[in-house]
Amino acid sequence: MATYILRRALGVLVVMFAVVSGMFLLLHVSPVSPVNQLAPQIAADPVARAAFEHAHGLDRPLVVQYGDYLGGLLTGDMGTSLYDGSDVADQVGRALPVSLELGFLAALLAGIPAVLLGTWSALRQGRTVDHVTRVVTVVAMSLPGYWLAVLLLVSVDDPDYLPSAGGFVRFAEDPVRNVQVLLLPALVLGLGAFAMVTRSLRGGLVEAYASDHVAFARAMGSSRTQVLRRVALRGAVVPTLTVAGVLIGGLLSGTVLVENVFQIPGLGQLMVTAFQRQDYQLALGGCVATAAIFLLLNLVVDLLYLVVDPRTRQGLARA
Amino acid sequence: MSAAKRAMTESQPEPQAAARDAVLGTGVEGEPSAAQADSAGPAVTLGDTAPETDRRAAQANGAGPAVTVGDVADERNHGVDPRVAPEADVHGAEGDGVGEAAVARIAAQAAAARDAVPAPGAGAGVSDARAAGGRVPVLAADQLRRYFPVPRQLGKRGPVQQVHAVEDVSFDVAAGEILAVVGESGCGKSTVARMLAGLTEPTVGRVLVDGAELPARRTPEQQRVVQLVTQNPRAAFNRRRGIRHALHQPLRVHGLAAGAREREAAAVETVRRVGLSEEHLDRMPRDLSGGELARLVLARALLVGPRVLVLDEPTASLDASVKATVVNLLLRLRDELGLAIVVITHEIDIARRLADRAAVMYLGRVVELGPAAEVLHAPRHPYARMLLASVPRPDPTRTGPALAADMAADGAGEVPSAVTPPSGCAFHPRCPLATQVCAQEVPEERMLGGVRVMCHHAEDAGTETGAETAVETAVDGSVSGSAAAR
Amino acid sequence: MATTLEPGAKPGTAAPPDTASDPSPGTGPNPVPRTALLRVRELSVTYPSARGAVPAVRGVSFEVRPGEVFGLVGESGSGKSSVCSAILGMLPDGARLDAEGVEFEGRDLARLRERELRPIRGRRIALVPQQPMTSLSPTTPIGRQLRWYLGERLDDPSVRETLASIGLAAVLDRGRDLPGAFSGGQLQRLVIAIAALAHEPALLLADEPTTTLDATVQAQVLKLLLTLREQLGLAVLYVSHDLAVVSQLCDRVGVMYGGRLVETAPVAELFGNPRHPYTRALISAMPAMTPDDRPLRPIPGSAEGANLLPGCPFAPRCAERVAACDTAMPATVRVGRTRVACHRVPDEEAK
Amino acid sequence: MPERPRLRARHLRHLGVAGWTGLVLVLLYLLVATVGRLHGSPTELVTLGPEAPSAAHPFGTDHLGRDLLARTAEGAWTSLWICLTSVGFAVVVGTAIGMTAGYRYGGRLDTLLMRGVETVQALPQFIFVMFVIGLMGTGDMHFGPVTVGNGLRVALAIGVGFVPYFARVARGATVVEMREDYVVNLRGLGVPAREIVFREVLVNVLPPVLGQAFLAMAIAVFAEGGLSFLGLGVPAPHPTLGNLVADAGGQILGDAWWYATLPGTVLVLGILGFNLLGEAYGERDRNRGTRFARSPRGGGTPAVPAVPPKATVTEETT
Repeated sequence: MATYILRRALGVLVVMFAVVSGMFLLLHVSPVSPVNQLAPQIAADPVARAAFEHAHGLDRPLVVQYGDYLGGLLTGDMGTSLYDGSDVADQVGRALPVSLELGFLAALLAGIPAVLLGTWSALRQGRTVDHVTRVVTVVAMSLPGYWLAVLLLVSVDDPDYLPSAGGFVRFAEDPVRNVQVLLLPALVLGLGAFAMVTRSLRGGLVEAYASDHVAFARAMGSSRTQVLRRVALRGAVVPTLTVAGVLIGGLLSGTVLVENVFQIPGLGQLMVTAFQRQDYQLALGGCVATAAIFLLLNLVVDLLYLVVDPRTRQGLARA
Repeated sequence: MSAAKRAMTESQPEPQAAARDAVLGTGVEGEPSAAQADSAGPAVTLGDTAPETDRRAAQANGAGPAVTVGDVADERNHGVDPRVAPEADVHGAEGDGVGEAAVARIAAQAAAARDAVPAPGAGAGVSDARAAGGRVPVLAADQLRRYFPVPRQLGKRGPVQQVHAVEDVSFDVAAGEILAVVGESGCGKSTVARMLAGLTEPTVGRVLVDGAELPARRTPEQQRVVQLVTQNPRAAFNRRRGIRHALHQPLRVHGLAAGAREREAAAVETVRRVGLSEEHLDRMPRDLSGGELARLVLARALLVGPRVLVLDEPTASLDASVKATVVNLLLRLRDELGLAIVVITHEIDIARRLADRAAVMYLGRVVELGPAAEVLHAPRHPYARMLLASVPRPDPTRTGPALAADMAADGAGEVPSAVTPPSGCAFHPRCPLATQVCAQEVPEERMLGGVRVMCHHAEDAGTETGAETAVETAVDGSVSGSAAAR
Repeated sequence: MATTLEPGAKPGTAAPPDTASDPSPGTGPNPVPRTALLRVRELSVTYPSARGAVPAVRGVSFEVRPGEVFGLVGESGSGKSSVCSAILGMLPDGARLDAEGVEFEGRDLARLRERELRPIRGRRIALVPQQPMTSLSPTTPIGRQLRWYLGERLDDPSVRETLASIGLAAVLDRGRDLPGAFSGGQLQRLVIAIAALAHEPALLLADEPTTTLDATVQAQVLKLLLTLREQLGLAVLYVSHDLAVVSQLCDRVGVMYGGRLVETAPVAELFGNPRHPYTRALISAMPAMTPDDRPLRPIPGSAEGANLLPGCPFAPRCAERVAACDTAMPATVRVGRTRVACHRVPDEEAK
Repeated sequence: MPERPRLRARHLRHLGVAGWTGLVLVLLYLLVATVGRLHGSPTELVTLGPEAPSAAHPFGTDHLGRDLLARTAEGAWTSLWICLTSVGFAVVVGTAIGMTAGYRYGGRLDTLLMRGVETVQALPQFIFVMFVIGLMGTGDMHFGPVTVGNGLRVALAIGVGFVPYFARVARGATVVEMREDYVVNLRGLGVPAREIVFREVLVNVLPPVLGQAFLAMAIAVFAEGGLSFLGLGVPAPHPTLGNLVADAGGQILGDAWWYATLPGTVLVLGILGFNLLGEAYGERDRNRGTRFARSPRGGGTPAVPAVPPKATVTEETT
């Protein structure tokens, strides 16, 4: 068990390494040089350009730069922005908690109603609730968050209770205001996740209810709640865990767009701004951080599998 | 390999002749047409000795197996109505919708297929058998073993364990003979089937056809020689492909028919041979019943002109009333085509019906092998007896169902794991006759009146003759017990 | 529902329940009380499908007496398993159940609601399912599941002793393992033990409990069923497609075809003197019932669509068919201790 | 062949409510795209400022006075084109990778391919695409004589992001299929591996892949819109549904409700349509020929209603 976790964690590190390498290489072989974009005057003058590149270590062999970057990452140094010379790690460190909080809030807002609705519609399979749930979730899955956000910006703007854009306040400064600010974005962000969890939970439950062991439990006179608690729910969580990878990805992607609309200084906005300014060092830092979170959360999901479905512990082979 | 001794039931035709007849395309049906003589002739005159020439001759005749349109027309002229389902009269070779053309064609295919096998010389044991008994084995399994690595548990260390799926299995089958391999699930019988068909590579051991080894990785030509029919006919066809596609495909792949029309003709003919009509070709597998699919799987296997059919549980998934159809069909195919057939089954009733010879497997080993009349009616090995005793018999004056459960030591009815098989004789933990030696030494094979038995106590365990009595005796001691239980 | 399918026949009147006039079921070990434990009358089950309602069970009547093993035999699609589900009130959603009555211990199960059925399930009628490998939750250790179903009885030494006596000591010792770690035979015995021991029900519904098992394991399971019947006085409704098994286990047998119960008889009677052509054909298609020198006699044609025929479901495949077979559903008549639904039988008996 | 029409009719019948709705929505999307194109030029300034919908301009005009219906239509075409290209690319490449890996299941090639795929997947898809597009910039690119337009690059970037997804689906399906009996039978018959994989297994792997493709189309429309919204997609003068919505958001005009609403509604039509089609397809594929065995005479009555499905299945398989 412990060795398995260790092996998985090691695997995550390897993939992380591959991702960083891939992004770094892409960045440096890409046809757009940061220097060209950043300082056209300097780029035109070979001497000044060389001096600039030298100052930022860009004239060294790629391998050396790469090694340098990797070494820096290990010590928490992500380099400095070419745009304004700020420290990347510092900026990422400030943006990350904001995004995490937003994501967490969205997951919460999505998860709780999803569990209730998913269970309810599975128990009332084929009835009105079930049909309504299906329609609602398909529509919810199909509403692009950014569009919804724009609509909300246009329609809802109550600066006292539900401020829509700008005016972000950190949790440490004013928790209530902070949650107020984040509520609308989190709702928009969580909508898709809500739909997906509802559907997968419903599907898993329906499948579990059709299984032989639920039939046997019913034939033994087990009550509805006993069946749900003992046998069905566990079976239903597995498919939900399976879509969790997609869900996490969706939430992380969603933050980019939603933060942008609502002007929340999170990781997403950081990356978009960096790309728009062609501040590649900063963009790279943001991507590395996102990848790390993504892989970490996926690792957690994998380990949850072991808890929920002990068969994976014994059989091991997950095709 | 111990050359299994000849022991055929009386009703069997002389096998060598049957084989020859099959090749000739005569014997089963009346007069061969000129075309048949053409295509089948060289195979006989040249025989095994000059495969080179033979193959050329076969090619000259359109690779032998190709059916000319004339053949089909010929069959039509005989006034056979293709729609007559032959179930009504399955045993009669004539009048059930099968023309001579089909026999000749398949025989010629068989001849061509045999030529694809390397010239003999390797199989000394087989020639021995030929010299000794006159029964010519077509297919021989020679000390087959197959181990599979066990997937390791999470976080467990240590050496990789092995499942001893098949442990030293040897037997042979002659043309026109059916060998039944019986045993319970997990005894390795399906693995044997796959090794015979070249789908699983033996860890050790060889598969021989006509005394020559068939490698595990076979050329398409070699692959045709031994055909495997898997258990579930519904799964045996691609569910998104029509039956016509499924039957044309092997012909196309092996170049056995010149064009689409020839393929269609061959497919139609074979479909009729198994008692169906050409309209079945238009169907999708899901639109057919289990019995129809079972016959179509057989038809597909026959299309490539095999010499050996290996059937894995051919009737297990079928309803009682359909089983009989398939059993009768297999018997007819054996007689008409002189095929060597290996039937893997857990249904003793079916095996008794079909088999000329039978092998009983337990935990990867053949524990008893011999004429079906003895092995499936008066077995000597304690496991074989237990197995037979546990087969429910339709006996309204019943003696209770649990004969076998009584025979085994109390509560020890579990089949041991094939990962760590018991020492000595693998059956000893469940065996009522077991003594100390059973736990220590793997019993040697011994011959008891034409039956090969792997048991230390085979001689002691009742040598009564006569089919039923032995079983009854073996089982008698327990009847009282089970009656008491009731 | 059933009566519309049965023009001119009132089976209820043609063949009165045979308890009254059939005092001794013969082979059963106990003197059987006259009252039936379970009496199914004119049971019909209809499933919805894309092409309209499909009848799976049509007007089936039979009864199971206390302590008796009653076999329900039929090929796939004959409706035998639907009977089983209908008795427990566990038909799939959308299925329609019609019955004059499914009487059990003085109550009509067909009229009870889910809430009222629940205390009967497992307690008075227990089910032995077809698939032992999947009937226990695959993700929960076996010990905990035993606790679910047996509750405090699991600590009862006599229950433990019974479990050990049927070879389940190993299972008790390995309570932390998942069901997947045990063999099919062990699990089936375990499931039977759960069904029989949890509340000591009066009736056990066994829905093809040995279909997936090997011969030697099947023998063990059958023996276990008989032992439990002996020890606990259970009645068993044994559903199977295997005539041979049924012949060894059951006291009386009902043969189903195309949703109809075509023949019901004590087992010796059924094999010794089968009345319905289908029963005869089925018996003569069995390898063990045909002499070795004679070819097997398969039944021509196929059973598909038999449940939709207006007349006798077996008519298209029947060698003894008369004109009436295609149009009218034969009434169920009593001949000796056999009840049979065939147009030809009254003629024969008249001779 | 009389098979064809019957099959197709059956497909339509089995589309179900969800499928029909999806089909109607997609058609509606195409209708708007077509009508709008005929309506006028997407770049011509027809009014002086934003104007509410009217007979002349059914969708109104934007802040520069361009006809929104024409712009929406243009955007709808662009979005559709990008999403078809990207999903098409991903299906082809992903299926090829997935089937190769599945065929070599457990082998080295499998490990290699899947590790590669995993690396691409280590970033959430949208962020991956954003990274690639962000690096490449939004202008046209020239590789010698080949000019890769902006739209194509966006499409390919989205497509690459989808490849792991399809590779996984195809690999999983291939692994399952390769264990099916019919594959064993075909091998036993001597059918070459190439033919088994590309003629027999492929027909069974494609349905689940295509089922996912519909859902992927929805995501692609969504993602393209998102990229354009962020200014990383097709650049400004050329309209896409995404940058139309972004413009509306950027120019928050309290009273120009139509600006944000109408193009967005068309966008939702497309996504919802593809989602519903995907769901209907998946449903049909799941139900197909499993539960209700059809009678041998083709279109007749359902013979054995799957009744207790378990009973039918076991008797067939044990």
